[in-house]
Amino acid sequence: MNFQEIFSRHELNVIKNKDALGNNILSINKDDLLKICELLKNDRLFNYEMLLAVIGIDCSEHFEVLYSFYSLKNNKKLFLKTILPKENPCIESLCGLYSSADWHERECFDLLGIEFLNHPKLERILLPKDWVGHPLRKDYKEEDERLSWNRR
Amino acid sequence: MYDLYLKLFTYLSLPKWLGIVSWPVIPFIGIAALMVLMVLFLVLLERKFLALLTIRKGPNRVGPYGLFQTVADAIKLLFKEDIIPTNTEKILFSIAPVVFFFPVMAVYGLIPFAHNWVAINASCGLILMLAISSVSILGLLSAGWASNNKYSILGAMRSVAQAISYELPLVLSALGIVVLSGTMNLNKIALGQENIFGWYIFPSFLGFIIFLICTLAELNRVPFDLPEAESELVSGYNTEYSGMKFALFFLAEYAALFVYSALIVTLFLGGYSSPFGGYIFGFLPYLKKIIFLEQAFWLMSKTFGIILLIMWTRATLPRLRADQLMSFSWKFLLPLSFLNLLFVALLKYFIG
Amino acid sequence: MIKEELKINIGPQHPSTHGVLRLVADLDGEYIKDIEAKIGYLHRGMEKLAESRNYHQYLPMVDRIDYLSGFFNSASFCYAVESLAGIEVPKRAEYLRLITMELNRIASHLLWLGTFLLDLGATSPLFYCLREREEIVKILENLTGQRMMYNYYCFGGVRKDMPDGWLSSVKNFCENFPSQIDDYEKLITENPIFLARTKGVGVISAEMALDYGITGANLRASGVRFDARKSMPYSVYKDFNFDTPTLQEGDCYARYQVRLLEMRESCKLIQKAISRIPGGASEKLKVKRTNCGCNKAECAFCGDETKIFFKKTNPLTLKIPPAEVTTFIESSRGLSTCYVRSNGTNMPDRVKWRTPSFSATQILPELCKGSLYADIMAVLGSLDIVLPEVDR
Amino acid sequence: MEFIKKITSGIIAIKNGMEMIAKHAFRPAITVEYPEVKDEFNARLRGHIALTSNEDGSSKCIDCKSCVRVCPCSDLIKIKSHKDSDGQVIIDRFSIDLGRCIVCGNCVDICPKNALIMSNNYELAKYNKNDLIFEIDDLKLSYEETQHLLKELEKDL
Repeated sequence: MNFQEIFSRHELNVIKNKDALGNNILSINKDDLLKICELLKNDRLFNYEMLLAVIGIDCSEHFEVLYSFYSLKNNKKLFLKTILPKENPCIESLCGLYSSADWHERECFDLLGIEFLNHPKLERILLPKDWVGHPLRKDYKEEDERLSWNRR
Repeated sequence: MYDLYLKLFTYLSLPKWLGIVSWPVIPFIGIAALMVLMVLFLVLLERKFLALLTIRKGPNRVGPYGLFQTVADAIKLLFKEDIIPTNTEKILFSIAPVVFFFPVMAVYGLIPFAHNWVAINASCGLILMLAISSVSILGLLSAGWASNNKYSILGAMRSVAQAISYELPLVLSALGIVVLSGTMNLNKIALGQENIFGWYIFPSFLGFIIFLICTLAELNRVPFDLPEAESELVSGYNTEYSGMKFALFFLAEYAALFVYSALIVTLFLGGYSSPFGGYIFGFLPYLKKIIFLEQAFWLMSKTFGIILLIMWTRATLPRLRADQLMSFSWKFLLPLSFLNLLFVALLKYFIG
Repeated sequence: MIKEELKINIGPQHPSTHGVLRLVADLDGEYIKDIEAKIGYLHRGMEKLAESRNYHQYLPMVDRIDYLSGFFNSASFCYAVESLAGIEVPKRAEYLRLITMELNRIASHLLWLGTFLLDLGATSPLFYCLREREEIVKILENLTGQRMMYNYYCFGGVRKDMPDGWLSSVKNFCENFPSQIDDYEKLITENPIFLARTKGVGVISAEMALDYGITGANLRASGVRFDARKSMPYSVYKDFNFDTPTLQEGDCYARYQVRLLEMRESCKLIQKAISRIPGGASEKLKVKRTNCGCNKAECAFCGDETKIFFKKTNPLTLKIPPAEVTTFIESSRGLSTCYVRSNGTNMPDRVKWRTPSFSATQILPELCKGSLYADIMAVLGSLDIVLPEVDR
Repeated sequence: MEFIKKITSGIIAIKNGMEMIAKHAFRPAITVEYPEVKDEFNARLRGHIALTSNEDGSSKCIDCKSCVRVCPCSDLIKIKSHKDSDGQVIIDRFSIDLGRCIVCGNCVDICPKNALIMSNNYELAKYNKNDLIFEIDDLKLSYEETQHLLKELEKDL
């Protein structure tokens, strides 16, 4: 099965890379995300029925969101990489396709401030609701007065 | 004994009427003392026995072998600050432990510890006992309600539902004994089972099992400890209690454990009577006067046997769920207890 | 009186939430209408900490992500860094890693078993389980120097070879352990109350499990045969033949059984690994090495296989070229992945942990809806959630 | 029939369970009564870190600051030193805040001169946080202790 063929049939642009362990990383356009994920989940060839993680990365100039999929049938791992702009990063939510996306996306929003559109309940999950800023951003500075007791 | 007691008053040059008035009170003082001592011992026994079963050592710091651990605990509880949380029903909150405690204490008076050694020798002692002991549920309910705590109210509701549904099989299986013995007087019931073959456990074994299970439920012990299920309701109805009020709950629970075990022994295992028919003290003319000591010994040893059995089950079994608890009682125990009653009645009718 | 629905707050300080999970439940009598899980009370910013520390500095912290099975996270991070930096791990070190990981799996499962039964109201199994766990912990302490926060793995191998007599103590344990599990089974498996509490409670269907990304024993209890040790082998797992116990029911009882079977399987795996470890026990190896006098590279006792690291990395100079990698480890709770992205300096650019408990907590509300209040504890206990792993 | 089967199997299971419990009751207790009885441990046990010393009682530390750089908790170890006339390094101050130390052993592993070692003392409970900042006098082991520890560790490896 060839990614390129199937994706080009659906008029989707992907660039294939490999990571250090030889797993596929597909760089995709962020607008195509939902389409591609639908294809990945429902197409018999791919059948990626598990969304393992949503990994947000701050790369200083831009954000990256990495989706990690696993197909039980084919025993294949796959990563989708999307690039988001630094200003107002937002991307379509995968909640409709995978239930596991819910909390992973919330965590991503919480720590990196990446907005997921059409998410049913996009709130902070790990940090308290009144937290200021998104700590995993590279330009984050801890300025919360309440944390002063923590220092010694 | 009565004459001896009155003589004591004249010897001490106290007015005679004081002796006449105070005579009936003495058993109750004795019972109260017995109860407190018994509870102190039972708590220690339970901790030590459970420690033995779960390969631990149990309390062993206060006194030799940790014997004074419960005394130390009791003193600690006595001196603890009595906290009444805000937004509670203050009066109910304070009364509840007492309401829970008193019926249990009253019931002690009905247990025949030896022949005619019973504080209240009521002719319908069995029914009276069951009736009084079921009052204590009111205490639980008011404790749970007055605490203004959600865990407490859940625990209280559970305990009321549980107590009501397990009361029926309990009474029905006890009725089997009434049928067999033809009396409701606990003293006479114990007298009716002179040796091990006369024990009512044999004709109504099913009744014994049902009674034991229902006792576990009435006592809120594992596997029926839902009202204070620690992993679910923190500690149920006594979540908000501390200090002496908590101690009263604690006291009442263990006192009830003893009293129900004694009741089981009286009903099914021959009560104070010796399992061998005669008494050892009975053969010796000197000791005939203190034969009640031997009788009390038999009652105690049997009772502690039952208590250890209950503790043993505590170490073994997990907890039931609320709906399973209910269906177990109504769908299984109740029909079974009717069956038992029928069987016992037929047995009595045909065999005699 | 009260309103029709009772909003009850279970946790963060509650005896059976296994740490600091907070559940907000709407109760209708004893029945649960709605439940919401709130996490984050144990958030320590493990991912943020990685940004300001070099690889060696971060390594001891990794054990704390899941304190009940520290080796797995450690291994996950080590494999990630090793694959990024191109460091090879010698066979002996891999075997040591495998043995320690499997021991840790048993220890973690034992603690789970005890606390699960404690949640159901049975007290004594806890003590029995802790006794057995104590033996494992003692064994691991003798090897690594600490009971829970091992910090034993390092990039390119393990820190120390095993002490004298360690292997035989492991062997001893593995021989005695199955009979202990038999004892637990006698006590629990057939018990009618336990059956009533767990059978048909908290059923996860296979589709639901996959949808929520549940992994590990919870997934295997739902009839999906997925084990990262088999399907994406790391370490030396592919040299071994072992079972992945799978059951179809997907309820609490199935999860319990799967975990018990897994413990037995791990025990066998350790025994196999002990018999095959290159060089054998350390005392033997020492003797062989001193009297060997052979061609170094090809010798079975002095060769590269029996080292515990080929090349020790220098913590002060370890710099990794920019790349990214994700490692997949079957931890005791499920699939634990570690994403590491390096940027050419001695500090990682981003480390992301995907932990199995996170997904398991997410499915909890779905499982509890409509069941009884007491079932929360049964389900929560059976999912084997460890809160530090959820919050990281 | 099914019903009766269920009941009998349940009774048998409970009976088996109770027998199990009774069987375990005759095993010795596993409790270790801590302050009086201390558990045995192996020489590898990681207590707090300690400074080894030479025969003449001086420290082996050369103030290379390797330990500071591998320590996960950034500014935990504080070292100050000066050089004497022979060019020998004399340590003026070596302090570690054990309240924040996670006892990972990284510093011991990296130390080029074996100046640091994990002692076997794990009893670090104190009433005051500041008592946990150990200075050089608290950390330094005598020559005999050092040799003993090293010997134990060597035997072990």
